Amino acid sequence: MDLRFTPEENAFRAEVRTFMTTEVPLHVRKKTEVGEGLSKADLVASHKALAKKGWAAPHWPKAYGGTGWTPIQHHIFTEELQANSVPQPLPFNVSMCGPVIIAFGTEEQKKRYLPKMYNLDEWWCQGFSEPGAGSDLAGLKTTAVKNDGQYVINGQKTWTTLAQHADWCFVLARTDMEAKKQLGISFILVDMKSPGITVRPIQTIDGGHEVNEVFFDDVKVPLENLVGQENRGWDCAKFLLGNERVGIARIGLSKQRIGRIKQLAAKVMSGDKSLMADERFAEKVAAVEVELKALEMTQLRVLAEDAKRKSNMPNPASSILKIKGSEIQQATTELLLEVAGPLSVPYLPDEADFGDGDHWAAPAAPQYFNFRKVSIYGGSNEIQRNIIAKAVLGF
Amino acid sequence: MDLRFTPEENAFRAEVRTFMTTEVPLHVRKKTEVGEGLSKADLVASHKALAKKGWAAPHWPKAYGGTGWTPIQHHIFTEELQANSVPQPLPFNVSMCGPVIIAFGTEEQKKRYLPKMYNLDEWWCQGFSEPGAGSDLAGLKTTAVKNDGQYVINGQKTWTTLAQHADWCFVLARTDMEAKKQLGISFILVDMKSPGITVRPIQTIDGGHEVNEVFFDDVKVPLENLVGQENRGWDCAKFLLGNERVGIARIGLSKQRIGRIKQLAAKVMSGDKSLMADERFAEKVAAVEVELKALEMTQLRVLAEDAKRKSNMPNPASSILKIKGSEIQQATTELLLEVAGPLSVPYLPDEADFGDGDHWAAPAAPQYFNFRKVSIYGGSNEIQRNIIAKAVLGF
Amino acid sequence: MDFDLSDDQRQIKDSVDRMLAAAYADLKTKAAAQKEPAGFSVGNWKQFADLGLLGIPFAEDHGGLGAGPVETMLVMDAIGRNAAIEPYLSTVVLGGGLLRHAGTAAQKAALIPGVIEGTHRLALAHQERQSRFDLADVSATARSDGAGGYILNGEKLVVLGGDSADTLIVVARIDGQRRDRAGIGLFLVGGTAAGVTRKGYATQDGGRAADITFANVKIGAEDVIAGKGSDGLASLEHVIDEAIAALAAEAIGAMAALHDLTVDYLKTRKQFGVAIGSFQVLQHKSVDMFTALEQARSMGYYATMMAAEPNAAERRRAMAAVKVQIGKSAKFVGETAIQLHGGIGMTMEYKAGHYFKRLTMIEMAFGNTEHFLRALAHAGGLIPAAA
Amino acid sequence: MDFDLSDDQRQIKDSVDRMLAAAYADLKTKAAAQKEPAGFSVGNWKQFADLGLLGIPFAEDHGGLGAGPVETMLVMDAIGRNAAIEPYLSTVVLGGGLLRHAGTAAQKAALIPGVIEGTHRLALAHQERQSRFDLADVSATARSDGAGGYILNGEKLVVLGGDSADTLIVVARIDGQRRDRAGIGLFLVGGTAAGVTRKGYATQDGGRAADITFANVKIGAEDVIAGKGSDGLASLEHVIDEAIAALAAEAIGAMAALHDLTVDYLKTRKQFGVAIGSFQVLQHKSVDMFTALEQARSMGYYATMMAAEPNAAERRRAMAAVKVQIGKSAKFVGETAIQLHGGIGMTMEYKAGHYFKRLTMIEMAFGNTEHFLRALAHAGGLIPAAA
Repeated sequence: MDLRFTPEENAFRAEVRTFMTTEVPLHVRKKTEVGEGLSKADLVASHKALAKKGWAAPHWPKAYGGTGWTPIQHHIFTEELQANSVPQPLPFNVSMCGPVIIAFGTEEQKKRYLPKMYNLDEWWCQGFSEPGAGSDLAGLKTTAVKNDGQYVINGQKTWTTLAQHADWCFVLARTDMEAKKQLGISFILVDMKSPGITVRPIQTIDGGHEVNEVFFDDVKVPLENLVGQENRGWDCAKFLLGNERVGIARIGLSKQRIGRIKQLAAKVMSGDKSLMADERFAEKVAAVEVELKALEMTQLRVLAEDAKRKSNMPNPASSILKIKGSEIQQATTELLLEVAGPLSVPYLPDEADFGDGDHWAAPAAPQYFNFRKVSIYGGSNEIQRNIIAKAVLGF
Repeated sequence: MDLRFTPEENAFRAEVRTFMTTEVPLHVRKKTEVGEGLSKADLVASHKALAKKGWAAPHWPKAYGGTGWTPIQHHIFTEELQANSVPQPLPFNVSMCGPVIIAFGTEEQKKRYLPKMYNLDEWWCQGFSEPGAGSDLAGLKTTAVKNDGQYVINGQKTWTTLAQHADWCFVLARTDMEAKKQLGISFILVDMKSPGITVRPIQTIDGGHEVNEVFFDDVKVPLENLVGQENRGWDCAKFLLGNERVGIARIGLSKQRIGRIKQLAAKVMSGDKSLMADERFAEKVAAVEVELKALEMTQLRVLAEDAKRKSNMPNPASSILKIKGSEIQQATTELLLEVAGPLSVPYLPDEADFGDGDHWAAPAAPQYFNFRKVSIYGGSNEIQRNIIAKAVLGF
Repeated sequence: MDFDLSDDQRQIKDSVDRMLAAAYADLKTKAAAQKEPAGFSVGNWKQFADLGLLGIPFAEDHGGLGAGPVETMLVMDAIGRNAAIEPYLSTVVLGGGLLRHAGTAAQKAALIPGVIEGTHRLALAHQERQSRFDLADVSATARSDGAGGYILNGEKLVVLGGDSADTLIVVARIDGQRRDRAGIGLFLVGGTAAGVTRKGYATQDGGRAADITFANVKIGAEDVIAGKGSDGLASLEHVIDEAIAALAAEAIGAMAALHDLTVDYLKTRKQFGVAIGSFQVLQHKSVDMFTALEQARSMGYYATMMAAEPNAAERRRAMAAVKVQIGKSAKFVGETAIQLHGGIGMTMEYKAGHYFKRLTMIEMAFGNTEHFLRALAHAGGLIPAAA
Repeated sequence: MDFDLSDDQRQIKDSVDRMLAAAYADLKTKAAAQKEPAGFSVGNWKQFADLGLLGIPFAEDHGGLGAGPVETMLVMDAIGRNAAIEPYLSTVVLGGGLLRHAGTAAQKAALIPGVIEGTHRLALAHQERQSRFDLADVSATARSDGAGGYILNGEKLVVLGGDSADTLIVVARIDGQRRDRAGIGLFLVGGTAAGVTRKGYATQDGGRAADITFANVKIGAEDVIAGKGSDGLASLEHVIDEAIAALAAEAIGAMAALHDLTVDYLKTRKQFGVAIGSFQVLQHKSVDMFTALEQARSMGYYATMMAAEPNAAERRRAMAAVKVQIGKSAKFVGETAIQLHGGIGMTMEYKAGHYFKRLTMIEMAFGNTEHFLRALAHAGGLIPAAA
């Protein structure tokens, strides 16, 4: 047992950090740090910087552009990415659709889609959730009927993140109307420029526009856009959801936000001293730091175990990463809101400079509102507890 | 709407307080205040003082010695009783068995039992719980078989509080072995001196001896000791459990303990100041005080509503009193344990003077351990939440 | 002790409930109202006036109802229940409260009738960039002009309803150092007076506020509410205490509505083939919401009872306790409701998010839970130490 | 980074696990051991010695294994898992630790072999009536006798294992004021030396401790561990940090066993005709226990890693964080386990209560959660402020 990073691992961390702080556009990192929304151009610029370095999809097989890193290297990479406020490479491309195409796609599909996915020359979005099917995807109703040598898709998807930027959408649709539950569903790639697609923004409580409804009205898709076997799309979906847990704890992000909370709380006065000099506030921050340190160690333990696991299925212990990770992320947004205090009341989406100037407090409330989602999406924390109860405790 | 006590109510409070502080033996109140265990003689002395005043069973009908008070007077009485560290009149006598006999008993039973019950000339204990039937009483297995003009009782009861002092026990036993669940159970009065009864103490984690197992081995009981109808004992039990909520929130007790915490924390040093002068500790105490004030108002609301309710069934909102009341009681024991700190480590049951001298810290850990029970007994807090979910929210 | 409403009170409750339920039946109507110049529906405001609601706390001499905290509670509860955005708090409770407590007879006669008719709106400008939750932290200055008037300079932030109020009540320092309790004055300033610059904006909860600067604003003697030698802070504190009681009622209304919405959602929303309300964990969470709501409701009654308490120290201690309970319950009920709703709770197209955001802002208003918990602890709590 | 045990480590783990599982298979055996004169089973202690466990942290020169925090963690985990009461912490970790860090070569040679053989037990006497959790709060005095020795006076409370220890290591003040960091000495004192009065008693968690007074106790120069001018407090702090890592492992063992017991109970105990573990609310509570346990386990690894950290400030900061997590998890797991067990958890006839009581005492040992949270906050936390 040796619980320290090796010199090689520390050197790797230094290399990653140097890259992040010198090659990723500074304005994108700054916006991310202070909580300003990112434009499509921002996300593309940051993704492309990583792609140029060969780090846009580190966990892909080397043949398709992956890095072949050890689990610890992946951990270090993710941590430094988040700690330096670098946006994650677009997850719909590299963590979701890419791995599915690598695992289930044809050679033609791999050639056609993967390079543009890797370089973010094409932007993907995820067509899974429906109004009647959230945590329970088996209830989905969108249909893809084979007709005249193509699929004709009808239905409605929702919570489709950044669909407004997307060139392509990977869709789960029912291809066998008789089959029950998870059976009879297929995984289909849909060009967002196809006639019959309508994207409607959903205004969320943080005031932002991150998610959308996507309507499919007789949308025609070539049969070769099917990934894997027809009616076996559930295999792809399960595989994809298992991959979602990469970086799910967002430890680096929480570290970064705690650093920022301390910085701002040292400037905000509460009575005759700074808020950070207030014992009670400082102890609340410290309590979150303790949880975060424990979670960091938990993450390393899960990584070490995963490296030894033969199974392809997600380690159920990673549900802890999701539960505690989301709780800690939410706790940091609550602390930031507390720092902002009465200055968080104004809603100034258009005129905020979001720097460390006058309007530093403006993103505090929107971030607090926005981060309520992290205990809901990707399988709510209640679902994660069900998973642990069943898979770990054997109830 | 007028939320202040009337002058009459305030005068009543003063009368009660004067009585409590002058007529109830001081040494019993002192022991109760500091958390020392009470002997049988202590409890009898305190109960008899109340009985002499006519206050041993205020909620009984006036014909049997009750007071005819308003709900608010009952509230004030209970609050002053607890605030002045007066032990509750023995609940097995006056809150449990007495009301059942008044509601279901024969005239002979009322004459035979009620006066001695009221005056604590006979001590009662409750034979309900069994090893296999805790929150779910319908599963009980103790049998009472009619044979030769008597009931012959066999079985085992557990968690029988203070059975070591008891002269009588009211027992739930199965009289119809074929009937299902709650049916076929009878409510029977058993003389503890009957041959075949064995009382075995259960040592609890607080080091005390409060509860027992009681074994019934061919115990013979006259048929006239049946209360109500044979096989309909469940009606008595339900009625009795509904009565348990009198004073269940124990608001006066928690007030008293908070006062004591503040007194002790002002003497204990933490670094260069008293613990009470420590902002963080003071805020923790204040947070409990807020919850308690809210609960006191909730209790008054429930009382006001109850006075208007026609139904005999307990008001489901009183489950809130149980849940929050127990949480607050437990919080006060946690605060007291924190005050005692390292001085709570010694286990000194025999030599504690339990006054405000050297060993004031000795009861802190035992009380903390002991009070874990308050969220378990009388229907655990999980059961209380089920009740609210069903009866209030309609799930 | 009696929790029942009188007939008059029940009538007020019924009328405000009915009016606001109709006005806020559709979120699209609310969105349209937010786009009106004042940031809320002037039509609704007229209805408040027509029902007499704007006159609740004012003396009958001025055309008011001469009613008290109970009646204010009923209106604020309805406002909370509907996530309404009319500036009742800023105009009637805060502005009107200071006029009631500290205004001269002439000031009352001049302003209150307009307030009651709905033609004149008030706003309280007390908060500054550095003041956080300390009411005595005042750096804006009022310099005597030697003729009973003052010259006002300084900046006030997040003045609720301040962007369109006709008259501002401004807290400014006459004497002493920043954070001194003494030397704080209260002044009436026209919203468009010379030297007043207002930057209005929407607030996170859908209301309106303004940052306002005062540059050598001249205040005549007739516009001084509390001048040199008077205890402006005491009046301010009293009004803030009344506002806390009002906010408690609003929060309770919002929590009650949000809890109802959540229970309904759990009973109707299906996942895995069953209503999600059949899951015990979700049932118990909604029970915990219910408990938090009822504890808050109890403290709301306590607030109503103590809002009129003449002993300022007792009143302040009680209101600190109220705000702590309200803040805790609001945070728990709001966050849990969103969690139980899942995605739909995150959208502005559904009412849950509106309640959640308002509850978040109420938790922070006039001091967050931490602030008032500390204040209560400093004041020795509610229960004395044993002797 | 590697979480695997070496073969040697695995062997230690297997042997201590096996030995204690057998010794503690029956609570009656434990009760009998508590009635032995020392308050624990001398037979068990011999087995600790025979397996080499008492020599783990000591140098091979003295007959020890020369092993480190990982091996100590394995032993303490097994002690926790079995709610064992042998004085490993007081003799090997605390007493032995001070000898290792600060003892002279002669002191080590004289005492360590006896410790390893199980024939000599140590105890650390540092806590005083007023000191609470402040290690520098020392009022017992050591007055120089002018010949390299000292005269010891004062009182020490709750000395773990102090009622039957052969040698006490006493913390006393040579110079300065109560609570000064400088001027604190460390001394070896025979348990039955002239002037030593011990009042032994059981502790809440089934162990033994003593209150000890020292009246003009003569200490020869050879029994001074840290005398005038040396930094006794630094050695004491280092040993307490090692003890925190050891306690973390014990707590994790106890929590793991308690969690297993609870899950088993939920699966077998029937109410309303079904196993109570079929209720989702109870399942989720046991999941939350599991999460608390795993977070504590992670911090246990961190503690093991940082126990040997040479930078004292970094080590202390880390150990404060460790104690906070352990304390929180211990409280939550202990209380929840009792709640889920219901009545049976309240009795001494069932193991759950033993774990709960021990976890309660661990939360308080060397400082409670509040104490270490404050210490961590004072030290600036774990993450630096952004630049």
